[in-house]
Amino acid sequence: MSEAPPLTEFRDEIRAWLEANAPASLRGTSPCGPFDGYWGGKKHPPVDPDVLRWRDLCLERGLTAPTWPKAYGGAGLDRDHAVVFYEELRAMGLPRPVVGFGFAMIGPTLLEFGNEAQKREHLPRICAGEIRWCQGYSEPNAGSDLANVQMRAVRDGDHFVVDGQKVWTSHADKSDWIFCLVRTDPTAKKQRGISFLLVDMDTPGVTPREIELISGSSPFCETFFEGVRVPLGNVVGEVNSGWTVAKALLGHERSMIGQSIGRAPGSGQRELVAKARHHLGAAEGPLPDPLLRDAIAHNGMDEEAFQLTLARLAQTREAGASPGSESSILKIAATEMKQRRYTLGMRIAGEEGLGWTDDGFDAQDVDFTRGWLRSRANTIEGGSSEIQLNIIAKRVLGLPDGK
Amino acid sequence: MSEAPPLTEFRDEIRAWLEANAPASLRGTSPCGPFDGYWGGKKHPPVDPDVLRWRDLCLERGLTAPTWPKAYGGAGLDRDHAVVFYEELRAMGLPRPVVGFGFAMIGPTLLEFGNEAQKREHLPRICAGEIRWCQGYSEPNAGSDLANVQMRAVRDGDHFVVDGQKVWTSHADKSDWIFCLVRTDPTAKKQRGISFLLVDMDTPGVTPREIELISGSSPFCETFFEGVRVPLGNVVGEVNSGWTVAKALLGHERSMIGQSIGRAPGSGQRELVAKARHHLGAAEGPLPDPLLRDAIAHNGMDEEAFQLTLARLAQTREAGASPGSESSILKIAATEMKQRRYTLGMRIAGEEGLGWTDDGFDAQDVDFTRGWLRSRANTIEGGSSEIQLNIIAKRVLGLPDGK
Amino acid sequence: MASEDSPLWMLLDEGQQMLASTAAQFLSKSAPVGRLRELPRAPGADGFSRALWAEMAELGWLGLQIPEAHGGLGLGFFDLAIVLEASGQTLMPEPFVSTLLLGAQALLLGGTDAQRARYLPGVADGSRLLALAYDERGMRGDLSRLRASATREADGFTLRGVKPHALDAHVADAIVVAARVEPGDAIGLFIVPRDAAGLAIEREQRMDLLNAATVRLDAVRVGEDAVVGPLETSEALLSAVLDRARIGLSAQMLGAMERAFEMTVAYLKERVQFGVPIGSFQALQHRAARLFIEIALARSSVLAAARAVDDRPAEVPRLAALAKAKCGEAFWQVAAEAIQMHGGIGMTAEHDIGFYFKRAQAAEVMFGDGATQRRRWAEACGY
Amino acid sequence: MASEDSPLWMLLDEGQQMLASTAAQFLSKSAPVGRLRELPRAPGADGFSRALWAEMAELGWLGLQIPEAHGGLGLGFFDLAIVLEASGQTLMPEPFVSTLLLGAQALLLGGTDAQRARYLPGVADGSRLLALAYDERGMRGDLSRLRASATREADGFTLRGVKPHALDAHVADAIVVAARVEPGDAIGLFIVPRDAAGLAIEREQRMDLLNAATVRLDAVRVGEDAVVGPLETSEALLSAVLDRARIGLSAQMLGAMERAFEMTVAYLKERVQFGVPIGSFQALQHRAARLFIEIALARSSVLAAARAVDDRPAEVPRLAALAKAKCGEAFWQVAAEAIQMHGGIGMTAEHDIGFYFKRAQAAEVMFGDGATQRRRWAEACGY
Repeated sequence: MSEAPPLTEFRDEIRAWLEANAPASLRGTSPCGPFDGYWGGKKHPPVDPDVLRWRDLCLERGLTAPTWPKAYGGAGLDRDHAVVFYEELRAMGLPRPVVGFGFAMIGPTLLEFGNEAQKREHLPRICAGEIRWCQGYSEPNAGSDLANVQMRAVRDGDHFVVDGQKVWTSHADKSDWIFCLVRTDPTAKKQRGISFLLVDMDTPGVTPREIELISGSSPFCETFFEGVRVPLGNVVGEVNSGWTVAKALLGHERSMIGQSIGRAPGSGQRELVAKARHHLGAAEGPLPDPLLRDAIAHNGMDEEAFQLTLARLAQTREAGASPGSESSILKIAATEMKQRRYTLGMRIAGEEGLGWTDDGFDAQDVDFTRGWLRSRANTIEGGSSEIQLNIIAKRVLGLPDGK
Repeated sequence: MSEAPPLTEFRDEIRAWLEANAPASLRGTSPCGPFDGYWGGKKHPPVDPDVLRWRDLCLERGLTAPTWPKAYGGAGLDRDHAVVFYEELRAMGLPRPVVGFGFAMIGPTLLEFGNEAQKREHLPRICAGEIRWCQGYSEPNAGSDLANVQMRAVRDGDHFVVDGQKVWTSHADKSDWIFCLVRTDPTAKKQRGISFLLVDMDTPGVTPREIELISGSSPFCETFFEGVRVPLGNVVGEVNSGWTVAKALLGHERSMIGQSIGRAPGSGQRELVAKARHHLGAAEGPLPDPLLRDAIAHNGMDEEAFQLTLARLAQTREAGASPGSESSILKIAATEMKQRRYTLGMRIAGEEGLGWTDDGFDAQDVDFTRGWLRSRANTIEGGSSEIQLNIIAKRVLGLPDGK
Repeated sequence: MASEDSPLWMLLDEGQQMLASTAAQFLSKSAPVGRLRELPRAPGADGFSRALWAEMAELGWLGLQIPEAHGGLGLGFFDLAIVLEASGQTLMPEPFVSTLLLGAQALLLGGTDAQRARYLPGVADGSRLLALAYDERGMRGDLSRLRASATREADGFTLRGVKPHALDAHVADAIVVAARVEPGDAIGLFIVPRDAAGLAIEREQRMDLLNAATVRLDAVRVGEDAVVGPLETSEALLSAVLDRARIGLSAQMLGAMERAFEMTVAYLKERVQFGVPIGSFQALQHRAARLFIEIALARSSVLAAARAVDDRPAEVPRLAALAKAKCGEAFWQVAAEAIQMHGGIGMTAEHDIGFYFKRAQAAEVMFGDGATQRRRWAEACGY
Repeated sequence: MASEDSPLWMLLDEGQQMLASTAAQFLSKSAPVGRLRELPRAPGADGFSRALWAEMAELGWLGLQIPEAHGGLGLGFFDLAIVLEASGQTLMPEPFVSTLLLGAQALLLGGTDAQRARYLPGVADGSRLLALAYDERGMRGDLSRLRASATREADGFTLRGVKPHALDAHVADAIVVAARVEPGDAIGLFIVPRDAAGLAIEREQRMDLLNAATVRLDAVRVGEDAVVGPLETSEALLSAVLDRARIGLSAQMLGAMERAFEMTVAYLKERVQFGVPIGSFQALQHRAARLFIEIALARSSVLAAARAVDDRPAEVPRLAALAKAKCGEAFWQVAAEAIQMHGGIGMTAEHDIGFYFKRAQAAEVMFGDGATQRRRWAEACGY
C-alpha cells in the first residue's frame, strides 16, 4: 500500500481483505460511528478477544488511523481512501478498530502542532489503543468562556507545577493521559498566557471524581490538580501560545459531536415509530394518532435533512473544497434534533416515561428517560448552541460585533 | 352627575339612559373597542346621521371622554365609572361615541403636559369629534430609534419653521392636526433638543402622501413639511424637552394597540372554525382534520389566555394597584397572537388564500389574505417586538445593559 | 353585579394575599426544593414529610376547602389553589394532588354523607391520606379503554384489575378505584380501604420524585356503601374530579415555573462570562422576556380556572383544559431554558434546577398532555 | 461505485456549476424581482415576459432535460433543478412550473410518441406552453375527491368540470386535464388543445404574482389520442408528475429563500439604529444564524431529491415530500424574519422583500402544504 491504488481498486482490495479477515462476531454489530468501538487504554475493562484481534489486524496495516503517516503507526492514506475504508466497514457493520479522543482530537492536533518527540511518543500508542486520552478544557467558573483559564502552571526547573481544577473531563477516571489548558502567564491578557499541556494521569496529585448528572451517573468528572509536576517537554506548541492549539482542537471536537449524533440513517425515526406502536398498541399500518404521526414525520424529516447535509458536506470535502464553518451548523442541528427526538419520545411514552427505576415501569422506557435527560447537555457541552450561533453570525454571516 | 353615584347605581342609571336614548340602528353593531366608532374631523366622509346623533347625546353628558374634566368637555368620572360606562356600551353592542388618536393619545397627553390655553383650544374639539389627529413620530431613517429625530424646527420670531419628513403617519390625509416630534436643538444629544409640536395640517407646506403596503392601499402616509410656520404656542411642555412628553404618549399607544387587537372574546377562534368548516366542507361536529383542529384549539387557547390577562390587568388597575410594564407584554402577546391566527387561517384556506382580487377567488378569502399581510406590520409598528422585549428584559426583569 | 359575560375575577382579596405570602414564606423555609435529594427513595420510605403534612394541617391548609361540618374552613377552591401554587414553588412531593384533589374532590362532589363524615375530617386534620386509581397501562387517559372490572355481587362488588402510577397510593388510607361495572358498561368509582383483602400496592420510583404506586386488585370485595356517586353518573363525576386535579396541578405548575424563572433570572444577573454578566447578552434577554410573557398568560389561565370551580361550574371543563395546556407548555419552556441558561452546572444532580425540568415533563403528561387538553377544549367549544 | 445505501451525490459538477452561475447572473440582470411590480396585471396581459422566455430557450435552458430527439439537450432533472433554483432567486413568474414541470414531465413520463413529438420540441424552443389542470375547489389535493368527469364516447371522451388555480392556463397552448373516467372510477389525464370547443379560461389574479386561471370544461370533446399514459396508470402518472413539480418548486423556493436571506443579512449590516448597525444586536444575530442553518438543511434536501429523480426513482416520493416540507418551512421562516428585520420599509409595496413573503406562503400551500407532505412521508416510511 505504499502508493495507494485508485479508489475502485482500493475498495475491492479492502472488501476482499475484510471478507477474509474481519472477525465474524463483530460483523453487523456497529454503525461505525467515530465513537462506536474500542476506546482502549490501560484502565479498560476486559474485552471480547475478537475486539483486540480486530484492532491488531488493522494496526498491522496502519488502519486504526488510516490518514496518519506510516511513521507514527498510520497507513498514510489520503482522505478519499480513508472514506472508502470506513464506507466498507459500515457496509459490513464493523466497528472502527480504535476510537476515542486520542484518535479524534489530540492525535490530529499533535500532527499539526506537536514536535517530533511528542509525535513519536504518543501517536503510535494512540494507534494501538494503548493509551486513552481525555480533555481538560472547562473550569468551574469558565463555562462557555473557555479562554478564562485559571488552572496555574508555574515553572520549576525543567517542570511545570500544576494546580487547579478542570470540570467536564469526560471519562477522566478511565483515561491515562489528559490534554489541558493551563495558565502559564497570569499577567497576560486572557487568550495569551495559556499553554497546551499533556499530563500523565498517573502523576501524583491528579484526582478525577465522577459528576452525577440529572440523568444519573455520568462519564463526566471533575479533575483536581494539586502540585502536579509535568515535564516542560509536554507543552504542545509554544509556551503561552496554547490558545491557537486549543482552537484548532475545538473544530475537531464540534465536528465529532455533530457526526456522532447523526447515527445510522433513519434510526431515530425507526425508534420513535416503534415506541409509538408499542405505547399506542398499534402493530402496523398508519399510526392511529395523527398528531403523533405528524410529529414523528417532522422529526424523521429533520433527521434525514441533517444526514443529507452531513453527507453533502463530506462530499464537498472529498471534492477538495473547504466547507468553511460547517462544524457549528452540524453541532447545533445535530444536538437540537436529538433533543427534539427525545422530547417527542417522552410525549409518546406519556406517564410510562416517568420512571426512574423499573419498579412499575419498563426498563426500556427508563433508559429512554435517562437518555432524554442526558440529551439536555448536548446543547451546552462542546461549545453551547449560543456560542455556535455567535460563530455563525460573526464568522459566516459577517455580522458586526456589538458596540 | 356632579358627584358620581356608587357604581351599582351608576350602572343602573347608565343602562336606563342607554335603553331610552341610544339609537336603535347602532345597537349590536360594535365590539366597542377603542378604535371602533366615529373618528370625526373635518375631512370625514358623510356618515349615518344616527352616528352624529349618538355623538351629540353623549357629548351633552360629557360621555365622549368620560374621564376628562368637565371644563374641557368630559364627564369628570373616575376610572371605575368609565369602565362601567364602557361595559354597558359593550353589553348593548354600541360603539364608543368618538374614537381616534385625539381621544386615545394626544388628549391624555395634553391633560398631563399641556398648558391651559392648549387644553381649552383642543380638548373640547376632540370631545366633539370636530378635529381628527394623527401622529408624527417616525422618520425615514429612524425606525425603532424614535429619538433619532431629524425634522428641524427653526425659530423665526414668534413661529417655528418646520422642514423635514415623517413616515407612518396613519390617516394623515384624513386628519386635521398632527402632533409631532421636531428637533429644535441640533447640537444637543439625541433625546435632548427635541420638542413636541402641534401642527395644523392646513398650514401651507404640509403634504401627506399615501404609502402602499404589501397588503395594498393603507392608512399610512408619508408627510412632508416644507417651510411650515407653526406658532411658538403650539409647543407642548418646554422647548427641547419634548422627549418626556413623547415617552408618556408611547405608553398610551402600546396599550391601545394591545387592547384593540384583543377583540371580542373568542371571536378569533370562531372565525377560524367557520373558515375551517367552509374550506373542509364540514358543517358540524368535530373538524375532520385533527391537525387543523389541534392548531385552532392552540390558537383559541392563546386567545383566551390573552383576554384573561387583559382582564386580569384591568382588574389590577381597578383595584388601584399599578400594573407596571404591562403594556409591553400585551403588545407582544396581542400582535404575535394575531399573526399566528392569520397564519393558521392561511393554512386553512390553502390555495384559496392566494387571491389578490376576487377573480377566481372568494372575496372573503381575499380580504383575509390582505388582513394577513397587513398583520405582519403589527409586530413592527408602535414599538417593534424587539423594542418591547428590551423593555421587559431591562425594566421588568432588571437584566443588565450590554457592555 | 358582574354579568355572566364579564370576565372572571382573578385577583386575590386581602386575606388570600396574606395566605399566599404566608404559605410561600413558610414553605420555602420548611420545604426547600433541595430536600428532594434527601427524602429517602428506598422502598418502604414515604418519600415526603409526614411532620410537614401535620404542620400544614395545623395551619388549616389541608381543610381550606372542606366544609366546616367536616372539620374544614369551608372556603373555596380558589383559596386551595393559592396554597397549591405555593407548594409548587418548591416542588413539594407531599400528597396534595392525591389527597386534596383526587380523593377529597371525589368525596366532596359525589361522596355519600357517611363517606364524607368518615374521611374528610381526617383529610382536614392531616391524619388520613387518599388516592385515586383510574388510569391503566395503554389507556392514555381514554376512559373508553378502561378494563378494570367491578363484578356485581349480591352484597356489593368484586374489583379486579391493575392500576399503575397511582399517586401516593403507597401511603393512602383509602383508594378511590375506577372500574367498569359488570354486567353493564358504566364506569363506577369505589372507595377501598387500604387493608382490604386482595389489595396489593407496589411502590414505584419516579424521576420527578413525586410518589406513586401500582395498585393491584385481586378480587377485592367491597359493599354497596363503597360506591362513590350514583353509578349512573360516576363517569361524569370522575371527569369533574380530574378537571379539578388538572386545575390544582396547574396551580402547582404555576408556582414551579415562577420559581424556576426567578432562579434563572437571578443566575443571569450573577453569572459572569467574557467579563460581563450573561444576562447582558441580548439573545438571552429576549428569550427571558418571552418566558416572562408566557408565565403571565399561564397565570391568568390558572386563576380564572380556579375561580370558575367556585363561581362558574359550566366553564370548568374548558378552563381546566386551558390552564393545564398553557401551564404545560410554559413550565416546560421555562424549565428547558432554565437548564440551558444555567449551562453545565444546571445539568448536575447537585444543582436544584434539574428537579424543575423533571417535574415539568411529569406534570405535562399527567391527566392528559397538551394535545389531549386541546382536544378536550375543541370538544367543549363545539368543533 | 457507490452502493444504493451510500448517500445521493449532491454536488454540482463543473458544467453544472457553470450553468448555475451563468443562470444566476443572467437572471438577476434580466429578471430582477422588481419587475413583478411592472409586469402588467390587467386581464389580457400575460404576467410574464415572452421575450425573456424566448431568450432562455435560446440558451438551451427550456430543453435541458428534453431528449435530443425532441430538440432538447437530453440532460438530467438535476440540471433542470439548477436553472429552477436560479429562477427562484428573483421569483420569476415565467411558466417554469406549468410548462417544464407539470406539462412536460407528464409527456416525458407518460406521453405517447406522437404527443411527445407534437409538444416537446415546442417546449424546448420556447414556442409552446403547457399547463396541468387537476385540483378543484375543496379537493385540497386529495385525488379521491376529484369530480371532473370524462365520459367515454364511441370515439373518445367528453370532459366536464371546473378547475380553478391552474398555473399559466391563460397562456398554455395545451392543457393536461385530470378527470374521472365514466363509467369506471379511474382518474385519466387528457391533453386538450387551447382552442378546443367548450374550453373556457378565466385569468386569475394571485397575490404572489404567479399566473393562474380557472379552466372550465363544458362538454369538451377529445379523441382517444388525447389520453396521456394508459388510463390504468394515469393516477400513478399524475402522482409522479406532481412529485417532480414538488421538487422543481422546492428548487425555486431554495433560490428564493437564499436571496431573501442575502438581502436581509445585507440590510442588517447597513441599517443603523441607536448608533450601531442593527446586525450587531445579538438577538438578531442568533435569529439570522438559525435561518442560515435551516437553509443549509433545505439545500441538502432539494439537491438529494433532484438527484433521486435521475438516479433513484424509488426514493422520489419520500424525498419530494422531504424537499417540499423543508423548503416550505424554511422559506416561510426566512421570509417572515426578513420582513420583521427590515422593519417598516419591508412592509411597503415599494420594497422588494414583501414579494418573497407572499411567494413563501403561496409555495407552501402549492402541491400540498407541510402537513400533507409529512403525511405522504409517513406513508412512504410505512407508519
